[in-house]
Parts: sequence; C-alpha cells; structure tokens
Amino acid sequence: MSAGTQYYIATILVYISVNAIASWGLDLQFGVTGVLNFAFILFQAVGAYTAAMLSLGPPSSNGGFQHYPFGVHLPFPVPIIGAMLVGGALSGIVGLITLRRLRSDYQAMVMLVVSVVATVVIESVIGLANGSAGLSLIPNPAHTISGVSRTAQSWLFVGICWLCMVLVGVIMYGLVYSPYGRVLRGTRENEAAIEAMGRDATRARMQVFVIGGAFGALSGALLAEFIGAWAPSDWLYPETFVFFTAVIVGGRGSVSGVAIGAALVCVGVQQAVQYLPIGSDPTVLASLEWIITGLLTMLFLWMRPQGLLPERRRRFSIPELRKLPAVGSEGAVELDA
Amino acid sequence: MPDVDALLVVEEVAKSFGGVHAVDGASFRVPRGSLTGMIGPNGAGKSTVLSMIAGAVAPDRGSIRLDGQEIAGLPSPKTARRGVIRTFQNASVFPHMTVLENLLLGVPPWSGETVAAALFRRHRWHREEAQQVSQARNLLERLGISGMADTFAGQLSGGQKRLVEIGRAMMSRPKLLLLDEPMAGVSRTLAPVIEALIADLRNEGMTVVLIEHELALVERLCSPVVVLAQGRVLMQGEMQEARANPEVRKAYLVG
Amino acid sequence: MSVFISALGFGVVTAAILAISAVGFTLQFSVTNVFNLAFGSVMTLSGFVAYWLNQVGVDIWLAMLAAAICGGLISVAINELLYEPFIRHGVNLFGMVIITISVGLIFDHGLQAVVGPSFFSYNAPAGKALHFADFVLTRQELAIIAIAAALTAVVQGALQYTRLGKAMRGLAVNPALARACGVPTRSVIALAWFVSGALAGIGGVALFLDISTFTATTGSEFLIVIIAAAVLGGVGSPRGAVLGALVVGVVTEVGGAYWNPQLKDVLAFSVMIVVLLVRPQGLFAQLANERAVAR
Amino acid sequence: MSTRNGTRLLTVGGAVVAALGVAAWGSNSSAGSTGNAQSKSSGVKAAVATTGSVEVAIFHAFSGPNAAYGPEAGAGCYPAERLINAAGGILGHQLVCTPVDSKGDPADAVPAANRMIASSSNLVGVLGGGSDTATSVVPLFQQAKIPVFSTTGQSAFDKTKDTYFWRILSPDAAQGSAMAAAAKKLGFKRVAALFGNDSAAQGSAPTAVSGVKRLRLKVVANQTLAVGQTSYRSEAQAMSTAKPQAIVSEADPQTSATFFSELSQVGQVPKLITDPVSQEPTWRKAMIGAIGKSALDQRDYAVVAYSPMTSQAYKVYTAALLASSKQVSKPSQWDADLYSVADYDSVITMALAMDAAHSTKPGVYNAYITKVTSPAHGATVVHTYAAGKAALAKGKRIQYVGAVGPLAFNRYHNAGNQFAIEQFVNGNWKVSSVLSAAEIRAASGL
Repeated sequence: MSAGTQYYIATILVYISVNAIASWGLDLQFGVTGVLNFAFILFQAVGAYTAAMLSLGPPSSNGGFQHYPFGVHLPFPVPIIGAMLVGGALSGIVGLITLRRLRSDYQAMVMLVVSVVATVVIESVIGLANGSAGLSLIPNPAHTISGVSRTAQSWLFVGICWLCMVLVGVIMYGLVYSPYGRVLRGTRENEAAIEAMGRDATRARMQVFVIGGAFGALSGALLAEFIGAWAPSDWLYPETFVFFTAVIVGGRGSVSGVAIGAALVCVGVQQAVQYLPIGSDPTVLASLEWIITGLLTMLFLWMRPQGLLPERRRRFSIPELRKLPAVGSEGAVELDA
Repeated sequence: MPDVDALLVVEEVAKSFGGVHAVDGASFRVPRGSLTGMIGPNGAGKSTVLSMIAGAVAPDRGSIRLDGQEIAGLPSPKTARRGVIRTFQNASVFPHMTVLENLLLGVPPWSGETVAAALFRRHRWHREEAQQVSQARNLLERLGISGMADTFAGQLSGGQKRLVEIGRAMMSRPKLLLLDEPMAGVSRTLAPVIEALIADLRNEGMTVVLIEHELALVERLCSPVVVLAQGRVLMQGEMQEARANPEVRKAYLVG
Repeated sequence: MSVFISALGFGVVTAAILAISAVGFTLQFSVTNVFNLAFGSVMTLSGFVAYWLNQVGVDIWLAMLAAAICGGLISVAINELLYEPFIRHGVNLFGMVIITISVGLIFDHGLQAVVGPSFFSYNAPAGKALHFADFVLTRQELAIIAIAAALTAVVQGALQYTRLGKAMRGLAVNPALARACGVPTRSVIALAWFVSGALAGIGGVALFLDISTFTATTGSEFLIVIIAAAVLGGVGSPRGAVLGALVVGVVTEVGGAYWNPQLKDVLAFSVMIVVLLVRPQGLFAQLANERAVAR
Repeated sequence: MSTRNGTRLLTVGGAVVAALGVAAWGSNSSAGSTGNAQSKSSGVKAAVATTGSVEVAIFHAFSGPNAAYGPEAGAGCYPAERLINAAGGILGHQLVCTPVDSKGDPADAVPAANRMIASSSNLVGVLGGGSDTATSVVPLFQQAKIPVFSTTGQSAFDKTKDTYFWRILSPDAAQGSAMAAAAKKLGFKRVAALFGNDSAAQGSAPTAVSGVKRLRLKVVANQTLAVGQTSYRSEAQAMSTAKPQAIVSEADPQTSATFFSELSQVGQVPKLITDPVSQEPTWRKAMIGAIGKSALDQRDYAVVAYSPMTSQAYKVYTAALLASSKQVSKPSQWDADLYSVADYDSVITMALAMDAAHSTKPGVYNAYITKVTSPAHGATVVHTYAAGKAALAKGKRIQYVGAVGPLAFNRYHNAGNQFAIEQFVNGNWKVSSVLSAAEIRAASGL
C-alpha cells in the first residue's frame, strides 16, 4: 500500500473515531435524555482550542504570526484531558443558564443563538483564538516520537483516537445501560413522571450536558491535533445538524447504532459524494452533501425513526420464569384507548 | 377531628393562577392508614391541592405537614423522596421503556443511579437490581400483567397503563399515595380490578388520598372524605355526612 | 447625541425588516406549533423569485408583491406536502424542529446548486438620502419602514377584529376547543401558513434590498436574528414580535455605534438571553404562555 | 439479529441508496442547466484521466464563503493546460487540471487532501491552500512530496522550511505595506482603514495600518467589519463622520458591498485603496450593485502585484484563457485577476521544471523549479511553455519570466513581487504608477 493510501485510510479512521465520540456526546444529551442541544458543535470547538493552546508554545513562538492568550506547550495527554475539563465546565455553565429556567423549545433556540454568538466573538476578538484565520501549527503528539516513519506516526495517532473511542464507548455503555441511564431515559420520556418518582430531571440534564460537552471537547481536541489547525469555519452552527443526523440514522439512545450512524453520516456521506459519477462541479457536490444529510434525516424519521440499530429493549431474564407458560393477560381483550 | 393521628396536615393553602383563585385557603387532615377521598365539582381545585401536596405546584401560602414536617414548597423530586408519591390524571408512563423498567423507576432513588456507581460499582447495583426485578415481577403477577413485562408501556391500553402507574407507585412503598382520578380512561373490564387493588392497598394499611368523580365508588372505598368547592374545603367527614350536608348539595348543584 | 439619533434611525430600519419576518414566523408558530426553521429558506427563495423578475425588468416593488405570493404558496406547500404528513405520522415536536432544519438545508443547498455560490443584487437604486434632523434614511428605507408598519398593523388588526383572525387566535390557544366550536381548522391553518410565507417573502426582499448583496443562504443566516426577536417578544405573540424586533434592531445599531460594532449582534443576543432568564415566557406573551411546548 | 430485523435493515439501506440516486440525479440536471460545470473535459477524478497524463489539482474552496477561490485558480490552470498540451504535453504526457473542493475549512480540507493524494497516482502538483486552509494542508503535500503552489498570504510561510511549498505572490503583510505606500504616493493626508475580520483581510490589515502611521498620514478611522453581517450602518455612519480622503480596504465582496452601499447612503464614498481582491469579478459585481459602476471605477485604486500586463507572457495567457470557455465559465471576467495569473505561471513553471528534470516525478522535478525561474548568466529568457520546452530540448538553460513578471524565489521559496497601483479604465485595468522598493520599505520599516 502506498504511503498516500495509508494516510487516506488513517484519516478516515481518525474521522470515524472522532465523529463517533462527538455523536455519542450528543446522543447522551439528545438521544438518551432528550435535550435539544443546538450548540453542540461549540463544545467540540472549545475542546479543539483548549487542546491547541495547551500544546502550542507561547504566542510569540513561530514568528508570532498568530494571536492567542497563552500557550503552555504541555505534553500529551495533558492537552486532551484539559480540553475535556474545559469543555465540560463550559458546557456546565451554558447548561446552568439555559436548562434551569427555560422552556424546552426556547432552550433549543437559545442554544442555536449561543453557537452563533460564540462564532462571532471568536472571529471578532482576534486575541482569543486568532480570529477567523484560526490557530495553526498545533502539534500532533504522534509526530514527536522519533525514529519511526511518518506513516507509523499516522497509525500511532489512529491508535490514540481509537483508544479514546473505545474508552468513551465503554463509558457510554456503562452510563446508558445502568439504573442511571434508566433515569436519563425517564427524563426524556416523561419529565413530570420522573420528578414525581423522586428524580431531579434538571440535574440529570445538567449532568449529561457536562459529560456530553466533555466528549464533544475530546473529539475537538483529537481533531485539532490531527489536522494541526482549527478555525471558526470548522464549527459553524449548521455542523451540529450533521451530528443530529448521525444520531437519528444510527438510532437514538443506541450506543452501537450511533457509532455506525457517525461513520455513515459524518464520514461516509462526504466520502461517497466525492466518488459520485455526476460531473465534477465541486460546488454542486458540496451542496449535494447537505441535501443528502437533510434527506437522510427526513427519510429516517419517516421510515425508521428508531434508527438503523434501535435502542435496545432491556429484558431482565429470570431463568425460572422463562419456563412458565406465557400468562394470557386479561388486559389483552380490553377495548379502551 | 383533632384527636386522630394525622399523617398529613394541610392548613390554609392557597394558589392562584393569573388572578384566578384555584385554591383559596383549604385545610384538612389525612389520618394515618386512611383512604381519604377528595371530591368536589369540576374546578373545585382538587388536582391543584394534590399537585401542591406532591410538590409539582408551590402554594402561595399555607402549610403542608407530613408527619409534622413542613413540605410546602419543596420541589417535586424532594417531596417524592419524603415518601409522597402521586399518579396523574392522564395515566403517565414512560412510553418507550418496558413495563418492567417503568416499575423499576418506582423504586426510590438508589445508589445505582449516580454516574460513579453506574461506571464503577456495577457489581453492587447488579445485585440490588436483581432483587428489585424479582419484586417487580411479583408485583406484575399481582397486577395480572406479568405477560407484558417486556412490552413498551406506550403500547398498552389506558387501563393497563393505569395499572403500571399504580404499580410503579407501589414499588416505592410510599408513606402517602396520591391517586388523581385513577379510573379515568379505564375500560369497564379493568375498572373493578383497579378498584380491588385500591381497596387492597387500604387494607394493607397504606395511607391514600383519592380524587374521584364517581361518588358511589368513593362511598364504597373512602373514609373520610374531603369535599372541596371553589378552592375551599366545605367539610371533612364520612360520605353519609357529606350527602346530608346542604352546603355540599348546593355546591354540587351549582358546579 | 447625533450619533445616538442616527443609530436609532438605523435601528428602526433593521427593526422594520425584522418585524415583518418575525411576525410571520411567530404567527405561524402560534397557530400550528411548528417551530419552522425553514422560514429563512422561504425568505431566500422568494427573494430570488423577485430577483429573477427584477432581472427581466420588473420593478422591484412589484417583484416584492410577487415574492409575497410565491412565499405564501411555497409555505403552504411545505406544510401540506411535508410537515402535515410528518405530524400525522406521529413525529413529535422535537422531531419536527429537526425536520424543519432538514427542509431548510435542502432548500438552501438545492438553490445553491442551481445559482452557484455567487453574489446577487437587485437592480434598484436606493434613492437619495433624506435628512430629518439627525436621522438619515433613504427613500427605499422609508418605504420599507412604511411597509412594515402597515403590514404589522394589518396583521394585528385582522387577528383582533375579523372572524378569521379570531378563529386563528382560538386555534392558537386551544385547538381542541376551537375545533369543537366549528372553526374550519384545515383552512385556517393553511391561511396561517400562507400569511407567514407571504410575510417571509416580503421580509426577504426587504432584507436583500437593504443589504444590497445576497447569496443562497442569506435568509437562513438572518433567521437567527428573527428568532431572537420573536423569542424575545414571546413566541406566538405578533405584538411581542414587533416589540422584540424593535428591541433587537435598536440595541444592535445603538450598541454598535457606542461599542465594538463587530459585536453588535452579540449584544442583541445577550439581551435576549438575559430577558428570557428574567422572564422565561418572553416580554409579551399571553398566547405563548398557554402552551408550554413539551414532548 | 433476527431475520426480520435484517430485512428491515436492507429496506432502509435500499432507501438510502435511492435517496442518493435521486439527489445525484437532481444535481446532475441542475449542473447541466446552468451550464457552468467546471470541467466537463477533465472528467471526474484521476480515475477517468487518460493513461499517461499527469494531473495538477486545483485544491481550493469551491463551496462555502470562499467559493470564488476555486474558479479563480481554475482560470489560471486551464489556460496553462491548453497551452502545454498544444505544445505536445510534458515529456509526452498530457496535463490535466482537476478541481478538488477544500470547502475553505481545515477540518474538511485535510481529508479531501489525503483522499486526493491517495486516489491519484499521477498527481504531479497542486495549486492551492488559500489563506483559509494552507497551514493544515501544506504539511500533507510536503509529506507526500508534491509541489504545492500556494496563494496564501499568511506570514506563517514567510520563512517556511517546507521544501515543496512555493509562493509566487508577496505575503499579505507586504500587501498591507504596499497599500499604505500607495496612500502616500497618491497624496492623501486623511486616511481610514477598513478591513474584514476574515483571515485573508486580517493578513494585510496590521501592516496597512502601521504603514499609514509610519508614513505620518492621519488615520481618521480604523474599522474592522465582522463579515457576513446584514448591515453596517453604524460603521458607515462613523466612517462618514470621520471624513477620510481615502479608505484603505480589504473585505470580501458581500461585506464590502453592504458597507459601501450604506456609506453611499449616508454620505460620499471617498477614494478607495484596495488589494487584488477588488480585481476579482465577484467583488466588482457586488460593488457595482452597491455603489454603481462609474462611482466604483472613479474611486477604486487597486494595489496589486506589478505585472506588465502588456508583456508577451500575459498576452499568451489571456488568449489561452479566452479560448478556454469550455472549462472556465465567462473567461473574460478573470483576465486581470492576479491570483489567476499567478496560478497560470505556477502550472507553466511546474511543466518547465519537469522538462528540465526529464522527469514528471514530483520528488525529482521540485529541485528544478528554481533552476527554470532564476536569472542566470547565459540563460535564455522565455515567456511561454512552448518556447521554454524548445530551448530546454536544445540543452539550454532557461529563465521563465511569467505573466506576473520574473519569479525570483528566495531560499524560503517565496518569490515576492513589485507592486503597482491600477485603475479600471475603459473596461481594462491600467497601471497608473509603480511603487518602488524604497517606497514600500518606508511603509514597512523593514
């Protein structure tokens, strides 16, 4: 396999893992708990910027052509962990403002606005993160390992990303398939009822906001380290919608489904469109990507709202009971609504 | 009845929505171990009183004491943790969760429901959960819907949803159970089942407050009854007294 | 002072465009409860219809009328062919928000695939600037303000005093009751979509005239500000939408004049968020109050 | 998974495929109807290119806010493709230009670049990496050992160590200094600065402002516009109040048009000192819509790389451009676009380097790029590919002097250029004066 092919495959693998991590973060909020977080892409951005500043040298390094508040040049994995902490914390602050008092539809709109506001602020206040030019020359931790080829370093970074993905996946399984996950799903299903059973729905939402935000930030951190640059054009607010599509296509609340959804929607559609034999006007191809994303969402909400791999129905097997004949329920003949 | 052992004491609670006095200084007591009926014409404020006791609505003034402790104004989850569990006028289940899971959410908040426990103490909550699952299965057996343990609650009929909702409340072993028109939307076949279930709960010594329209049912089940009209308590006593009370008759005629 | 006055004048222009669109957005939401994020695309599409007419020599104000009719028809079509079927299919309100986003994306990028990523402008001179004390406005801007004032007054009056308007309000507050009282639900809803789309069309043309160049995604970008105005006023209240538009318009321009103009939108959005935190139902919301949107 | 589930999955999968098909059909018809598909002749990707051809990628934004970058570079590449192939190709290989969409953001550009590198075996060079994506994609081409001719203006590349990086035009910082020098040269005393907050404009803004100050002109206003806003009335009002004689400005078409249309409403639009962006057709189109053609042409002074637009190389380029209407939509709109011209020179340079190296291997010919452009004693000066190829065939050393002028690459592979002030007169850009190196030094202080 040529080096070029290897880089390409490595890129695809990195993007799959990064998008799976991000989609899981959104799934925890939207799919499992029912929070419409239209600002999700912002937390990916926060993670990317944090990781960039934690791993870059001071702003004066590299000829001082970019402006940012600080650069501390910390070794891997500190920038990634720092990104998660900052992403989670900021998510918590946004959650505190919006989740406590606002109606659910207003929440969604306020999130949308928050996402736009963040873009405007970052573009306008150059000192925060170098404006719309964004930060570049972000070091890739795998490239610091000497004595191996560039291809090997690429594969090493793929390894880091997939390790992170597996870890986040395990955490997702742990959270979703547990009594805690049951409370989250209860919050999604019926807020009044879950509160009447003694669970605090707002607290549940806050928690998933923080955890999901941290996952989003992790994805951003990995992405920024991989591509070596991060700019506002990477996280315009419609990008959040791609993750929503991934969650809907994969299956809301389904951990493995959402991973598949992320691979298909966030990576697959984009790649597939490039190979479509329909002439080579790149503008049309880019439009087509968005059109397909929109169509996929509508198609799935119509034909298969539960997604490719639906949320797993929890069955609690008790061996002895299995042997009993199914009890014909008197309710089965009931005719009322 | 100052001498009875009251589990719940409601004094002078009031609530208005946009200038309309839904509840206007209501006071009554719920004796421990009783099945107290709450009746009154439409718009009398029964559901609002129930919501205030359950913490879903904060009263404008007045006091609500459970076992002598003030619970007025506590938010719904905290009230529930004190042992006050309610059902809703529209049977309120978690539609995309199985019947069994609905019941498991009836268990009072427990250690398996924190992030840390979910991730790091799986062994422990697995064991606890197994016990709860077997309890829930027994309860389903008793409710007569054990065959539907793995059915999504949203797919059930209205009466079955009501059974699940009451079952979920029973799982929590409440100190005080508040039932808001449990017969609403229930078919004729299932109504007697639910009535028998409520009677059983009373016989087992659970304290229950029941809002109900059908007076015959209230008469069969409840003692005492609290009669509300226009946000005030007209009387508290036995059903026969209520029927005899001219004020109550007037209120029902007006209502 | 003169800076303040002139900024105030500009604020009123922005507010006028916002008000036309925000009233359309909020009216349709209050009647149908669909948070229609494809509204911006309807603005763009109608704006382009006006552009094509303008290109073949139609006067821009006439083209605006055509855009209004076109926007109304597109809006009704979207509802009949997409939203209604999805609602009947059992998609909940959150799902509908996502569907409206999808529709908006498909429209915007479909249009972009046809017209390309290029810039467009109407062939319509802004006219000489008129000075009233420190207010400086062009004839075009004055016309837009007049149109906005007239339209919002007509919509408000129609809601208040005509039978159809009352039916619409009834449907907004309590659909079941309205239906029981013999309100012809289907046609009233269709009318709400038409009026909303027509206002989107007029708002779109007014916006494109005002900013002088536009692309296939300009309407959707402006939608966020429209939503801010509508939410600020209390979604579902046309009067609130006008008030919200005024607040957003004036705050952005006056704030921009005295503070960093790059951050003027941020200022408006912050006002919106703060107002919502203090008054979660919005500034002016009787209708919205009645129907907290839950799942 | 049960069979039933499996069937369902299949159904859904089928539906997705169908949707893709429908979408593809839709876009196909739309592309056909507008008739501005970028290149019908070059086919889809390398896969369709004829065997034996070599490929130059136009790696730029074709969508998103910078969507003009792609067609602009195409207007340089296709004429070069036409001339090179007309001269018999490079070492027997036909040259093919292939557009690849970077979308203008790093996160989309990186996989697109990697896919391009992986999927085309005959990729010999890249035009691309504008200011929006250069820092993230140039390292990828460096790794892949493929020469990349960039039009980025970022100072990050002023002293780059990337040996496969080449830049013909001066960085934005030099552009800013030149604009300040132009303000001085044109005799303005009261000058305002107006720049978009996008990455391209922000590259030249700081040196433009500092240059104006250094030249002791009065900066009466210094504004940064948040791009893509729906109005800049407050900014326009403030600008009008400041009463500058000239505005030194760089902003994208839409932002410029919105601002200046509003400025013209509240007062007079003063003279404009702009950068090469103002020679782009999209900018002119938008600005003409905003303030009218005659007003624009009277006021606008574009400070651009000095290229003797009367030169032989330039004439050859424009003729080839106008003949390339199949691949370039409305080719005449690009004939004075500096970036298009620079991209044309880039492709010709690559081709000549391959000839000189007797190899189309990127890793080999990269070292010959300076050899065919640098002045050397006895070198034959050539202005076209055909002439260069012929001279090389005779074993001569050559110096290609392109449409932008001589390409004097320094050790950091930056060529840099002289600057001139141009005005649009009678449908053409005319040089009104040339800025000397001393004048620019006075502004930059370097």
